[in-house]
Amino acid sequence: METLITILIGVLVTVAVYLLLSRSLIRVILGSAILSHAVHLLLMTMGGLKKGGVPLIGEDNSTFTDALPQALILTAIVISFAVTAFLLVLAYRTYKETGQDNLDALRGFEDE
Amino acid sequence: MFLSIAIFIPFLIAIFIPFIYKRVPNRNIGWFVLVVPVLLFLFLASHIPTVAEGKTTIHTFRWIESAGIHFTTYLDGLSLIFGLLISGVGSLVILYSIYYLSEREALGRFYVYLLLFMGAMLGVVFSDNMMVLYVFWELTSISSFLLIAFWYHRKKSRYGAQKSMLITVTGGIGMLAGFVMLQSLTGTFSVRETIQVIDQYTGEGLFIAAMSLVLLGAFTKSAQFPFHIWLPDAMEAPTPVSAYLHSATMVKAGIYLVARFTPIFGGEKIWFYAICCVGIFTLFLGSFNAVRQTDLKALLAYSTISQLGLIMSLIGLGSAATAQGMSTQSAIFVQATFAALFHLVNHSTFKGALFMVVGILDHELGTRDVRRLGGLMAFMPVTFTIALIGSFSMAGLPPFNGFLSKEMFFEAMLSLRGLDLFSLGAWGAIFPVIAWVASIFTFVYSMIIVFQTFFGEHHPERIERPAHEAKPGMLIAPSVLATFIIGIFFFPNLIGDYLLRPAVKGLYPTLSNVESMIPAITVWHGFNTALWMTIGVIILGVVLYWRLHSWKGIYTAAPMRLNLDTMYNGLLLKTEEGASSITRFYMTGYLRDYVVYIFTFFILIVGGVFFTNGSFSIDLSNDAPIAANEYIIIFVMMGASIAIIFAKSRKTAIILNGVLGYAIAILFVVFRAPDLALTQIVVETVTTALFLLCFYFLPEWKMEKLPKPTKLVNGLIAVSAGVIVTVIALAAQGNKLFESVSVYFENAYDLAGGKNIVNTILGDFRAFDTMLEVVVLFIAGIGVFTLIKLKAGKEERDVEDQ
Amino acid sequence: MNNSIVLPMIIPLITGILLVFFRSHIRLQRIVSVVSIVCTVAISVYILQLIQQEGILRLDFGGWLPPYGILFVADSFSMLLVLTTSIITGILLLYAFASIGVTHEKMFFYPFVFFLITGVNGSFLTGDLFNLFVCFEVMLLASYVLITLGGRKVQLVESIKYISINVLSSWFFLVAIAYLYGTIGTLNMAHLSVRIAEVGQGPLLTVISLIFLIVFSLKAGLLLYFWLPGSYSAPPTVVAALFGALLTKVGVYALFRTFTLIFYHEPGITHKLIGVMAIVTMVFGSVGAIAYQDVRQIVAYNVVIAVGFILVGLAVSTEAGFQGSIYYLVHDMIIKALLYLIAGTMIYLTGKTRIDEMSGLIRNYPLLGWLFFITLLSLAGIPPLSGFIGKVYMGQGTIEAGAFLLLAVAFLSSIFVLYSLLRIFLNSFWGETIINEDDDVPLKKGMLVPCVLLGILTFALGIGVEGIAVYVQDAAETLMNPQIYIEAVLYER
Amino acid sequence: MIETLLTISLVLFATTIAIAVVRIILGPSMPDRVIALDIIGVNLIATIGIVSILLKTKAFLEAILILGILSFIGTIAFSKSIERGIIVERRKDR
Amino acid sequence: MSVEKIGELVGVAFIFAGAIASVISAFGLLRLPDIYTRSHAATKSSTLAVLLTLSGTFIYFLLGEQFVSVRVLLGIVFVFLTAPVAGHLIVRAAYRSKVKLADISVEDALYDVLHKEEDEKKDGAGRS
Amino acid sequence: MKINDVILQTVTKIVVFIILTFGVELFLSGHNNPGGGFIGGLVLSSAFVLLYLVYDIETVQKGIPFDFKKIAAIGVLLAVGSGTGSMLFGSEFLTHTFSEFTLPVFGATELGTVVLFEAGVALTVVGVVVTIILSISEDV
Repeated sequence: METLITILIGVLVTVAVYLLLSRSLIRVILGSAILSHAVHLLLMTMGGLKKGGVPLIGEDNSTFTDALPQALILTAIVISFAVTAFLLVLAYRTYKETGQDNLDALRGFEDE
Repeated sequence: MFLSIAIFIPFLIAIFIPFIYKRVPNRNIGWFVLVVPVLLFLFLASHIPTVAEGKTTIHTFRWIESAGIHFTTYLDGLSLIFGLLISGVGSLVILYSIYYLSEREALGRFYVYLLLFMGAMLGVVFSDNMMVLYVFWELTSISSFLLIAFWYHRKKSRYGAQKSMLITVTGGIGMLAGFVMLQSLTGTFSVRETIQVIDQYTGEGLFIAAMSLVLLGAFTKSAQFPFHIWLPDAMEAPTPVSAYLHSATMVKAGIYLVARFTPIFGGEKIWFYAICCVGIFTLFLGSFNAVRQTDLKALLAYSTISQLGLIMSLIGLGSAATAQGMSTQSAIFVQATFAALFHLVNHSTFKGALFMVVGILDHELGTRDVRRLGGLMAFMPVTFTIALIGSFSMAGLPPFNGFLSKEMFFEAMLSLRGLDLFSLGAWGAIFPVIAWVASIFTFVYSMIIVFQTFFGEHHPERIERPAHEAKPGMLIAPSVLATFIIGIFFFPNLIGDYLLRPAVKGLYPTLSNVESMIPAITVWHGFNTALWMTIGVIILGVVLYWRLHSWKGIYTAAPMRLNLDTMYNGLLLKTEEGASSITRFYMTGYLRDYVVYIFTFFILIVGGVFFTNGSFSIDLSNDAPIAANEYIIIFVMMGASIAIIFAKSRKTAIILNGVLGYAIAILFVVFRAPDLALTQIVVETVTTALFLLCFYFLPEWKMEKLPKPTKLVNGLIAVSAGVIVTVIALAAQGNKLFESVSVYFENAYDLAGGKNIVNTILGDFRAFDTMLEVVVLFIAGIGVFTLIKLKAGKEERDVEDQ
Repeated sequence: MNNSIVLPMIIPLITGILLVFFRSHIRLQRIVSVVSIVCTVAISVYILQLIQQEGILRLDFGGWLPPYGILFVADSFSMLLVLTTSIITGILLLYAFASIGVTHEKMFFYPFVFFLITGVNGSFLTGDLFNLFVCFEVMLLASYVLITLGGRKVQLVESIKYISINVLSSWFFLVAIAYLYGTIGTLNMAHLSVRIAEVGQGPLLTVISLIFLIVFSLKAGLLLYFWLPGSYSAPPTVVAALFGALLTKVGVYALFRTFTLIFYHEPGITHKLIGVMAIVTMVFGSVGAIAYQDVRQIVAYNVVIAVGFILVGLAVSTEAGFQGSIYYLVHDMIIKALLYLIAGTMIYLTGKTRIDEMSGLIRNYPLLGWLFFITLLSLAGIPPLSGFIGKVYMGQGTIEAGAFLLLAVAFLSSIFVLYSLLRIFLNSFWGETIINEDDDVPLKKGMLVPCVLLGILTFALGIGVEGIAVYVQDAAETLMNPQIYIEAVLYER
Repeated sequence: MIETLLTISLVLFATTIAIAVVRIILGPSMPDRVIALDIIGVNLIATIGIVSILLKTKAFLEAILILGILSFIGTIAFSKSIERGIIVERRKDR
Repeated sequence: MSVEKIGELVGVAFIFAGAIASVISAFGLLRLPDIYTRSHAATKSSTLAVLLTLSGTFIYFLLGEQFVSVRVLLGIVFVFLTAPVAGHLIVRAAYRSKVKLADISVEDALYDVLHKEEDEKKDGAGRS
Repeated sequence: MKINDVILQTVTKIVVFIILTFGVELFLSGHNNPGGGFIGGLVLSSAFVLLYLVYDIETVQKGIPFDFKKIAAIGVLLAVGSGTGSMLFGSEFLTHTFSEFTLPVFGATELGTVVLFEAGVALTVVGVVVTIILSISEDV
């Protein structure tokens, strides 16, 4: 299971990086969203998969999966949500302001 | 104690000058300032007797104790002689400047700079701690920078200031490195302490490095070849400044440094060679170039360079005394040092006087171009007299002090012949030859100053103001110096005994019988080689001066164009251009390029190290089993993710991303993470909604039409990044070194009263993370609000506060 | 346990939240922010003093002992940085009062500044790796908002790059944390150190440490600095000054922490790499600094050079080197703030950004001009200003370690710093005055006072450096001996 | 026996989801995709029910309602955006 | 066979039925020619499938473990309430945005209504 | 184009209450069951979002006159404050206490300062999500 998930992570990273390298702002943002998916899975995998029951005390199982990565992922999910939301709105504003979503046209400072 | 305070007096007064200047906004402010150097001079002079007896005083203020940097002042013969020069010439220059500068100039600023310089210079010569010395050293560079650019609206002033600053500060920083190296060898920053222990370390590689760096500092400051190029440009400063900083004091700081460090480095061959060769070459180059100058000030600048080279080479010669130890053989070297110090004093007198003369000419006639001057003797008799005295002294003619030191210089150079030291061999004979040739040129330019300016025909139309004698006030200072020139010739042993001998002794603290090696200075010492050389100089010099127009052509010959100045300018220009093109090459402003850099770095460094250092090991034995439905989910995810790349519309892509998110939620279910699954589902939905909300108004995405190579590069980077992340993850799984700390959390109910372990971690064990996570969310929320509500378009788009 | 060490982070946080409520009461906002920053400074001083008496302090949140809970650890190194951060923020706030404008003030400008400080101070203090990530995110989110605040076109465009790259670096951070957790199974930095020391830093761990290196280098602008010049040039002056003074320093701090506390076993790979990166950073930073005519770009590249310079100390990892780095860090925070303020003020006054378009400013604004001169001297490390002592120690550190190339590049870079800023000074402050008397924009007192304060600070730090020497020595000692830190975190109580 | 049946159902649901994904990719119109998405959401609800039985836990039952809520809101949002081009209206009369 | 076992079996039977219904609806989704017909498959049979499954789950927990899962019950109610509305809305949206009917369609009763509105308001809701 | 939303609005009225109850339940039970402040908050905010979707901003604003930014701020303040409170009692920052209570409807329940913390989280999430969505929607 771990190996398969790890390979999945690899695929996700590949796709995400490919998207990050493109010119369109949307793709870049999508890429960053997929990157965060990948890393959440990675955190999960690193804690070990399916090594015990649901981390709820009181259910009838004696061993639990590693709860710490889950807590970390929760935090990470929220944070990446916040960042993605901000980035999205930024993209929207940028387009409204410049009429461009092509990053090649959005070079910003250059030789003035 | 008083000495330490004395150094700070100029700084203190400098602080008050702007306030005083507000009250007394005219030249009378100069009189206030004048008090400072005069008092300092008197104070220092009061130490002459004690120092002559061989006593030294030392006093320490603690400054940065932890770093061993103390404000230690050390008064011995060597520092005293410099201190007297600084305060003495300083007094005269300030006196002179009171009349020289017009009231329209920013006098307040001028005197602040000047006092700053004076204090810094005193600090340099009296500091025992190398770091403190460096502090003051850089302060002199800065005040020199400010003074050169006193008329900062002139382009040439700024150019000269920048040049001098760059060169001297570069040297200074090198010197700092040298000092630090010395410190790491000996463990102390104190010069005196270093002298005592340095013998143990002379073999180290650092020692040589430190030496060259210290020399770099000295050479840049003292305008030695090839760093002399800043000095002529520094002549853009007001003439009193040139007289003070760029001939009498600051440029001698390098000489002081070399003298001060002779006991430390003196025993080394490289030290000896470097100083002697550079000095003698600078002597020649300076004098040779001085002849071609038409601007009197530039002429004096080159002459200063050449004289500095002379002193430098003498000091270098003197350093051999340390190598020779205590033997009587070293007497000639000690005498060379004596000559060097003697010439140092003499040079300050005659060069100071000459600068002031040029200043007077400039001030009264509006020009200092030799080609426009002539026949001024009748109009300006006093000025002429002073110029005559100064120039003849510089040319080394009796009865002026220059003659004495020049003779001693020749003798010292001659003694190099056949000397069996540092395997010098026959090469030693070259030194006196060069010295002699250089002296001829010296003679020639000295004559130019006197004869082309004061003799010949007077052309009133070529000068801007009718010729007349300067005001008496302006003549006081140069007259005093002229008096010294003659006075020293007749009573040389007065300063010889009271100043120079103690100074030489201060220079060689390790040699015991220094004073006995130095004979008294005599005006007449018989017809020896040195005298014949002088006579030769005069004869040949007169001839050359006579035939000046016929051989001047060699200056315009081709190789002369390839000089260091053009190299300096070209270097700056080229560096700037090169920098610009390099930076623009990689700072493209494209996000893609930056991402490429990051991932390339990641792949090269992380991937490279990973595959080479043997951490690549995979252990799959610990894997959990996979069920059929899980295969489906995972393959759906892979398919969906790859499909995103090829998605034709952005909505499809967004939905596919949503599919990924939901699938991950299912995976979380599979991995027994209910909270995560819930959160993931909700967050994914909200994110997707936001995507749709925001992208509604963005244009539909087009299929990327990238050139093939770019695509290939992108693909390559993407795949390698993916592979590296995967393999490291696999390796990490096979390499579990410790049990996780999370076992502890399984007692959540007993510890924190929660049955949901994950939420207990979030709410209690690691509540701080959660708290901050909420803050992050909050910032994002408010941030989105501001981003949308605060638009630049609403206000006027001025450049206010870019 | 000592609850006071959370205060440097909590006070700004609560202030920030409270200020959200007073959105339209600008005067109140200003008063509250000044009061709160003064409190922060006072408490930081108190804690710094306390560390001298009681050693490293720690606070276990919720009473959960390390390595299970999250904790704050205050040693001299982090507290020095916290203190400097707070002081500089206070001064920059003064500048903001005069410059930022009512529209910004009503748009939560002050809260965001305080959130930024929350993140920065939190990053300096935390003893938990994942918490460091979270603190980074607080800081970054606030910086994202601040960089876009005002919504000018150039800000938006630059912020996209800034945010994307930081998202990427945060991602790397998480990846690295995941790997480290997978192998070592803990997140507490001291505990990580202990565990790694126990089994030795194997090849895999070295690889993981390199990912951390990438993360923090991106934040610090070490080698991976290309995002920096653009994005630090876009926002309003105060914000740029905050960024220039504080943000990169957090990355630098993190580099120091991780590579002295956790991954210090393989200096042949990691520290050498840092050294190489520092050299390249300084070289290209120097090249960049003289390549542009735009004041903001020149200033931004100076930030880059300084980062390279500071990391020389880590690369050599000697006590003198660490001391040099710490002195220089503190100095650089002050002087970069000043530099950015002056550059911003110049642009405000002239409306131009290129140095060849402005000239003769010193006639109308002499104090500003001389402040700039002092700044440039201080940056070049010329004594007796604050940059000097750091340079001396750095020299000692490199010489002790025999890293002469580092020494040469580090010292030469300060000449480039000097030259690049001298160009500004000669062209813009000196030279013929172009400005007519009519066009003369009055320089607000509120803008000048903070500059003067910072100028005084750089002087004071240069001359009175002995005053902080105790703390710096203590900090360097802790960096040299990770055991001190570990003892305080894991085995005390 | 129970387990096999449940697993088979799970696979069947997974197939449904997979088919829905195909529909999303194929389109052709936006509403098609939205419907497919709705189906995915609804099917996920069912999947979770089964999984909870399989894993013998009640931990995931919350997800059922959440998914229901979300898929409802999502569908409404989509249909509004398709219909009116705007999701949240500022005023009534538009 | 105990009550629990029977209860479990009943539950699973419900679930299985739901699963089959779901696959059928999925086929409908795949094979039917246009959005309007597909929506039948999607909303009707799919809702049925889910309701069946959830009821199965509920029964399973109720009888198998004597656990009254309020959440599942709520979920059932919720899905029951919302699924039809959602289907209604999306098809209406599809129609208004002028998604083409399949070629085999016989009648478009609302054609005039839609296109009258269109004339009144030129810029209409034509984007998708 | 007038669109008749009667069906939708009627259903929504019921559904919103289901969602709200569910949301509150989620964050209250978070310590022992899946859920917690964050999800609870999200679910709560989804109720609001649903309202905004079905009705329009003005109508909803009339019914629920909150400034959601301030709600978020109150939430954060609560979350931070629940930690700061413990400092006043002399224990470490963010120390939570809990004890069992018997409440009329829920039976034996633990109540602790954690609930306060979670409530803060939930409020923040509600405030932030609604703020974001409103800001964007209003801008369009």
